[in-house]
Amino acid sequence: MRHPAGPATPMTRMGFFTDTSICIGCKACEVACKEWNDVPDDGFDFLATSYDNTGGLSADTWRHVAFVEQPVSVPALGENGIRWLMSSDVCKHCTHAACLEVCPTGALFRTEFDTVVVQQDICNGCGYCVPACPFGVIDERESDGRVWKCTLCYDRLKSDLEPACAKACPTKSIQFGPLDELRARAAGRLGALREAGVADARLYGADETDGVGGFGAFFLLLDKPEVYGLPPDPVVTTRDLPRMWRAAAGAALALVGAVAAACARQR
Amino acid sequence: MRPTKVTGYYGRPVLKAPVWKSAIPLYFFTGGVAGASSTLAFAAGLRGNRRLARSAMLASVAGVAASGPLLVIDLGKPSRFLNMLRVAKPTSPMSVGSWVLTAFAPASMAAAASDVTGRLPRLGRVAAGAGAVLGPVVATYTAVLVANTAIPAWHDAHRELPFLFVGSAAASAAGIAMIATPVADAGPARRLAMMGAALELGAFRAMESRLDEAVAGPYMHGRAGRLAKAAEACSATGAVLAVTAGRRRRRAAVTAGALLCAGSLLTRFSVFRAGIESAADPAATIDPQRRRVDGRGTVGA
Amino acid sequence: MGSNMAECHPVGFQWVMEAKAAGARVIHVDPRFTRTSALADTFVALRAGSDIAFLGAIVNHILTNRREFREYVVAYTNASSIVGDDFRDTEDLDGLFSGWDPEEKAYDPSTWQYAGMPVAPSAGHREAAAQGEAHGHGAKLAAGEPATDPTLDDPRCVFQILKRHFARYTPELVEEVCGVPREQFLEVAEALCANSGRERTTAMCYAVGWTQHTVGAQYIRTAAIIQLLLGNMGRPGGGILALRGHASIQGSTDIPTLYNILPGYLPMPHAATHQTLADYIAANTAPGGFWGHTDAYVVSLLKAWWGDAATAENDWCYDYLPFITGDHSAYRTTLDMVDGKVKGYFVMGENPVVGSANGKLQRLALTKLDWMVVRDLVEIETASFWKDGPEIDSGELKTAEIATEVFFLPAAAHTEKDGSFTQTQRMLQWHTKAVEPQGDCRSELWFYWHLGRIIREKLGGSTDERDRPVLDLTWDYPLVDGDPAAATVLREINGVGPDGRTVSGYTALKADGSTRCGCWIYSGCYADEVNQTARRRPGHEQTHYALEWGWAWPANRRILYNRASADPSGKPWSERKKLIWWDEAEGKWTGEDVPDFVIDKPPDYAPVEGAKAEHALRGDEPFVMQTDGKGWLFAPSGLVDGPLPSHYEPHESPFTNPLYAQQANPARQMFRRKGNRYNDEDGKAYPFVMTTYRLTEHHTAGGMSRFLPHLAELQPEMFCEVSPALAAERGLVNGGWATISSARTAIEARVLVTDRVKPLTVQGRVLHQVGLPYHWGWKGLVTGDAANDLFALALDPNVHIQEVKAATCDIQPGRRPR
Amino acid sequence: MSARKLIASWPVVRQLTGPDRLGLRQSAQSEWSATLESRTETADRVVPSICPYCAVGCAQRIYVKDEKVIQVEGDPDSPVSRGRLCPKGSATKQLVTGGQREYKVKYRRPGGADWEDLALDRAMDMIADRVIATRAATWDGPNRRTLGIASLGGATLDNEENYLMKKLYTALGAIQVENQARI
Ligand SMILES: Nc1nc2c(c(=O)[nH]1)N[C@H]1C(S)=C(S)[C@@H](COP(=O)(O)OP(=O)(O)OC[C@H]3O[C@@H](n4cnc5c(=O)[nH]c(N)nc54)[C@H](O)[C@@H]3O)O[C@H]1N2
Ligand SMILES: Nc1nc2c(c(=O)[nH]1)N[C@H]1C(S)=C(S)[C@@H](COP(=O)(O)OP(=O)(O)OC[C@H]3O[C@@H](n4cnc5c(=O)[nH]c(N)nc54)[C@H](O)[C@@H]3O)O[C@H]1N2
Ligand code: SF4
Ligand code: SF4
Ligand code: SF4
Ligand code: SF4
Ligand code: SF4
Ligand SMILES: [Mo]
Repeated sequence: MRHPAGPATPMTRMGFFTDTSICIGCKACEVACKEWNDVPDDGFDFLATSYDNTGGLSADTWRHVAFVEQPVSVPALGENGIRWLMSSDVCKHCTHAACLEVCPTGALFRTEFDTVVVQQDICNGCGYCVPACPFGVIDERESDGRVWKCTLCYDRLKSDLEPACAKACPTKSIQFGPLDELRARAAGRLGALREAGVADARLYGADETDGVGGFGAFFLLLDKPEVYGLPPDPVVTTRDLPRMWRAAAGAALALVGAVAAACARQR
Repeated sequence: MRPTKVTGYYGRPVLKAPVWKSAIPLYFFTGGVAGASSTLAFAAGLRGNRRLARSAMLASVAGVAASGPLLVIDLGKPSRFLNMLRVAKPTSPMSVGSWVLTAFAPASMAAAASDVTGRLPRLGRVAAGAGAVLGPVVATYTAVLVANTAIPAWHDAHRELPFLFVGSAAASAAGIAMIATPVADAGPARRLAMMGAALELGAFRAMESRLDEAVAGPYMHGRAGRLAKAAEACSATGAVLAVTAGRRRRRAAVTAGALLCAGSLLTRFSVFRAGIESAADPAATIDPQRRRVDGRGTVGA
Repeated sequence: MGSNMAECHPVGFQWVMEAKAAGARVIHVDPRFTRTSALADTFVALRAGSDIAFLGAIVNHILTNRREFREYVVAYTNASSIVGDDFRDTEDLDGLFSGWDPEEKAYDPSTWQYAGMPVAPSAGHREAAAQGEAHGHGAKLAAGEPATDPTLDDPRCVFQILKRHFARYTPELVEEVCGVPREQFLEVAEALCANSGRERTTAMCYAVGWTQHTVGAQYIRTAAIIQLLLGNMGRPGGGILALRGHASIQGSTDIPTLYNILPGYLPMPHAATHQTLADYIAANTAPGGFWGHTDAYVVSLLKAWWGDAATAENDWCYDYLPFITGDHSAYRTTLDMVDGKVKGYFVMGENPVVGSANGKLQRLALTKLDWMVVRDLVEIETASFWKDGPEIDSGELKTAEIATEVFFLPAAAHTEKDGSFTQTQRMLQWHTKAVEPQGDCRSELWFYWHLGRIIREKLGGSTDERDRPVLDLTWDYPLVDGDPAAATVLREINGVGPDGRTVSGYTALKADGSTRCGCWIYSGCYADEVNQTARRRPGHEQTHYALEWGWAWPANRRILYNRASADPSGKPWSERKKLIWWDEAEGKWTGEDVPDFVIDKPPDYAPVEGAKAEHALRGDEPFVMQTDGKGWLFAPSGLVDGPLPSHYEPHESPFTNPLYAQQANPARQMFRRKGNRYNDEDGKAYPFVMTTYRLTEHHTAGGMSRFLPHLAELQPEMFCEVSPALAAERGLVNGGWATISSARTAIEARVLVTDRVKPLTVQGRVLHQVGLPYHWGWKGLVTGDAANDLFALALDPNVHIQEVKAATCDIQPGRRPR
Repeated sequence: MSARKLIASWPVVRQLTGPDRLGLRQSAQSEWSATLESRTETADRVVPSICPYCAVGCAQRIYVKDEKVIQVEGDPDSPVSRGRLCPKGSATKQLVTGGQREYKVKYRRPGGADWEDLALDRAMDMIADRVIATRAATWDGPNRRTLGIASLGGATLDNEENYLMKKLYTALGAIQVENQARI
């Protein structure tokens, strides 16, 4: 399964299932990613937001572990209980990826594994992909002007290796594999959790009919997505692009009309 | 102190703010001027208003000439623009814009050169025609560019933004034309100023009233809101002045033109700024989406 | 309990998660809600320093509800042994056991013996305590069978003593002492009982949350009692798992860089009792079990060290060994430094001015040295205290006035040297040199070998007796790229027989000088001239026990005392929980692990008169390192602070002990002196309990994490964890600053207000606990005050470990005064 | 590259001539990504190792190229760790190759204000002299020992190293030899 060169031909779609119910918040994924991809540090700021001092995904953080402390009720303690949600976020490798669609240079492209990757030899730092992403994933690295994000370890995949973050993850909260297999596994896991009474458990991004056509990296969450800083109903912006162009056409015609009207009289 | 209700994850933004600096709203302005001016120039030329056509043509060239460096400033190095022509992507307004600009810039320059030097008049006319056709695209595509992002204040305004941008472009092109053209020849510019400003103000109002309240905020309050108010004041005053005192006195016309340009510029900055503020506000992203999900009534996400 | 496994042993925690997925119930008992608690099924918040009350109440719950695994208890523990008439319990003496000497502040343990056992004549309590020092392997019993009562009804049998001792440890007491609601306690106690017995086992994990107390050893003893009563020892899925610290902390205990033992837990000779080799062997040989061969182990060690110079005539160079005379442990030595007694100091991969208790005292000690050698990967605080330490900052010390000569030598990393680490389950694993060290970086192997070489050269002509041990040392290792070949050192550790080939294991060792062995328990790690520790047969190609990956001491067994996984007749207690069993047809023990038993000793074996060592143990006595082959519910010897655990308050506590007049462990080690002030007040000045711990993102004193961008950024500042209630009470703001003070000093930290730290109700009032990670110091990419500056030296008397898990403090908003 | 090839490699042309009309997939692929491969593929050797941080003892594979460590990863063969590493284990490459490491001997003379350079050989010689002198000055004959020299540390070191340490110290009569097991 090696592709040393040549055009990327579509193959089995590979992706991530991040099962946050077994995440221990160790951040091995963050570190393994940085070590593999030579990502610089993201600053040394104490954020006082539980154990999260990274804050979110950025050009210098491609895996980010969120920590959410919540009061819950516990049998022996009543309302006095607490739970601590931990979840490792990453680029979703969207089926309809806004970043990719808006990229004017083709720096962003879809690989043979159906992942979304920035080609650093092409990116010109136009920055368009940054506000296009509905998850706030991709970002510019100030020091070099280009944008960076998870590549789903494109180089490793090409060499038939597992991504660095998934490989490190001590509890296999991060699972890598063919997307359809992962979806089936996730459905099973969700069922088991629901059966065990975890009513709020849900899959996020496993649904192909959602606003971005499903994620290549989807999640099992134990609460609403926004609790983890994720948008509850993301939509790829280009879904509305035809409408935008129509509006633009109308506006352009309005300009032509206005000019024509203005020039209707000579002086 | 205001009670703080933390939205989402420690109140952190869901989205990344655009990394663009002021070069970009400036470019929206110069591009708008260039685009609308070349259309104005062509129309004026057809109608035989040579003075007006000449100044609009030069305004267009100036707009183009200013746009290039602005884009380069944003990208960092000139060579980086070349990558824009690597692919042609209909899904990317920036790609579309880049190709259009690549055609428009030489057209506008050729038209002006021919006009000023009087050489190759046939080619000049073809170029002017091309500029006139591409001009509106240059003036509007930037609206689509910003709308085609995840930023609620931009994306959700995708219906109005092109009209806002076109109005703004028309008003600024007209303003410059008024400054550069004797009062006697500037009648079409004054009328265009009026219409442009009206479109600009109308589109803005429409946008404000249609947007979700969690989303419209930046346009009304804070820095972007203040910029918008100032823009409105400048554009309205400029337009009124243009069609009143501006018809008679050159000084009034110049003032009106300057006000219109300022209004247009402020509009661009206001929209730009609103985008940044919108991206920073998790509620703008989460609230409308949450209502959507709850409305669907599925467990879903 | 006492372990934050998800954060401190994250990759090990995968097995807990796997067990959980397979239906196991995970219970976490900790003062704070941690990442382990988050993944556990049940979390119990308890007051730091109160575990014996909690565990003791579980013992009581088992005994009063008859939930013990009776057959196991009767057969495999000392429950039936009768204790001597002189023994008095804490219940009789209000918190003291018999034998307490208030003058010496130490116990004479002679009354803790079994009835009718000849008690070794004691030369006084001092000596008894000294004996404790010199004991690597803890307990020792005289020869002879103790009286027993298999019905367990005799009022003086261990079982009955246990019952009486723990009778007052009730759920109500747990609530009062630990701040744990009694319902929650009962839920846990029941869960343990329900998950133990013939068909099920329960494992207990602990780490330094249990050891760093003035009663640390007794915490673990209490757990041992529970596990023995429930039949969870020596069985798969059972046991008490010490989750140890550094990569080779286990190795550095087995082959000790510790003052009181020699390799393989042989005691260091004590001047009082071990003047001659014969004394030494006599004093350290047990009549039963594998400590019956001490002579073979020690003679083989002496032969390994002094080779041909060691002869029968010169007692195998026993005279070359130095004597200890009491406590020479790390903290004692620090104080000796302060007192100017220590001149030279080697620091090899440790950072005491940050990592050891009472940081200021640590730094002060270093200023009193003549010279110091620090070897580390980075310039740690310990190396540069003289120019950038907090006392230099504050002007208390002046660089020019510090006379200590300092050598900093850069160390080679594990990728730059061959060698073996022993991990927490006693498994040795070899790491191979990947690249040459750069610049002046060298391994410790290089350093010590060359240091030894140079010293030997310099002493070459010496005729002084005291130089003989150095000059006669076997010191001829083949060099590879300038490093002595690590494999040859490991081979020496394994030992060689008369034929010059490596021995197969410790059973091959002899006391006649014909074998040489550097560490008897490691014998076998180089069997067949093969480096067994380098074996890497993939786990997925092997059984669960993966016997061909690395090598575990002793004899490559993975579960100690696994004979207990079978019943007395040699059959597994249950099919589900089988591990090893007696194969009648083959006439030997067999199963999935290497049997921890004489392989062909049948279950019905009974020792003949005069049998020694392992032959003195019956076929149904699984605890083969013990003199009597039993698991000890009651420890007649081996501990200096009592044969049974009792709840004592931490040395510093805002509460009085509700159980006994005796407030804290009477035998705890204290140093009342300048620079080590204790908070003896009633808790008014320092009303809160502070506890220290680790974070996943950092490593110990920070030398291996604070300097690395990818780790440092994840936890970039020293912080303290407080409950919202305490924050409100003291005006602490999340993200702001707080000053935490103790009787020693004050430090500052950023504030993390969190519901994960809950106020507890203890003795009817609200107690706030302050959590402090201890990873920061003043150097590296991220800096901060060291938590250890807040702590005093107050030690467990058995192992001399400092109490940094529970002490008293105050907390105020704002930064500390500069 | 010939002009034709150059034109054929222009993504716009690839877009127009290939299946990827929108320029989202292979037509946009660059030289860099077409030739990409995992850097572990080109390592000169892979060396078996063990994580140096904690006592779980996770197995590592060290990838070496041009005598430099280029990657450290978990070893999936390990029955202990199954290839996984925690954040510390995952930071091992930085630990062994990072800019924080010291490579030179540093010497501070008594009362000195700052570090000075010192050759390694010279340092070893000086240390040996200090040991010999201190030992002689503080020798306790009856107990065959010196209380003047102490040592701390061992839990981060190899068994072989601890062994040599203990052996040498004991022969020298230095008994205050301690490590992290005590704290
Ligand atoms: N990430 C990481 N891993 C490490 C290390 C590291 O520095 N960082 N260090 C390694 C070393 S050297 C060691 S020794 C181990 C230590 O491993 P652990 O012992 O697990 O580490 P700690 O965090 O010191 O303490 C464990 C827990 O004990 C709790 N505790 C404190 N007092 C009490 C008490 O009285 N009773 C109970 N039941 N719990 C209490 C603390 O709140 C803490 O959660 O970790 C090793 N692993
Ligand atoms: N308050 C409080 N204090 C504590 C604890 C607590 O829980 N609370 N825990 C205690 C415990 S359990 C421990 S283990 C200690 C740990 O405390 P220390 O051992 O003092 O701390 P480390 O940072 O682990 O120091 C080890 C040093 O060894 C270096 N090193 C690594 N490999 C090598 C090598 O091969 N050669 C050499 N020469 N150096 C090397 C590292 O760079 C690092 O600086 O802290 C103790 N102190
Ligand atoms: S998550 Fe954002 S960056 Fe990632 S593929 Fe989707 S749109 Fe692109
Ligand atoms: S910044 Fe780079 S990747 Fe992003 S849209 Fe621009 S060229 Fe594409
Ligand atoms: S897949 Fe690779 S690039 Fe993406 S987060 Fe994981 S390690 Fe980083
Ligand atoms: S490595 Fe795995 S367990 Fe650790 S934080 Fe990342 S996802 Fe969670
Ligand atoms: S990877 Fe983590 S858990 Fe494994 S040995 Fe290293 S520090 Fe310990
Ligand atoms: Mo430790």
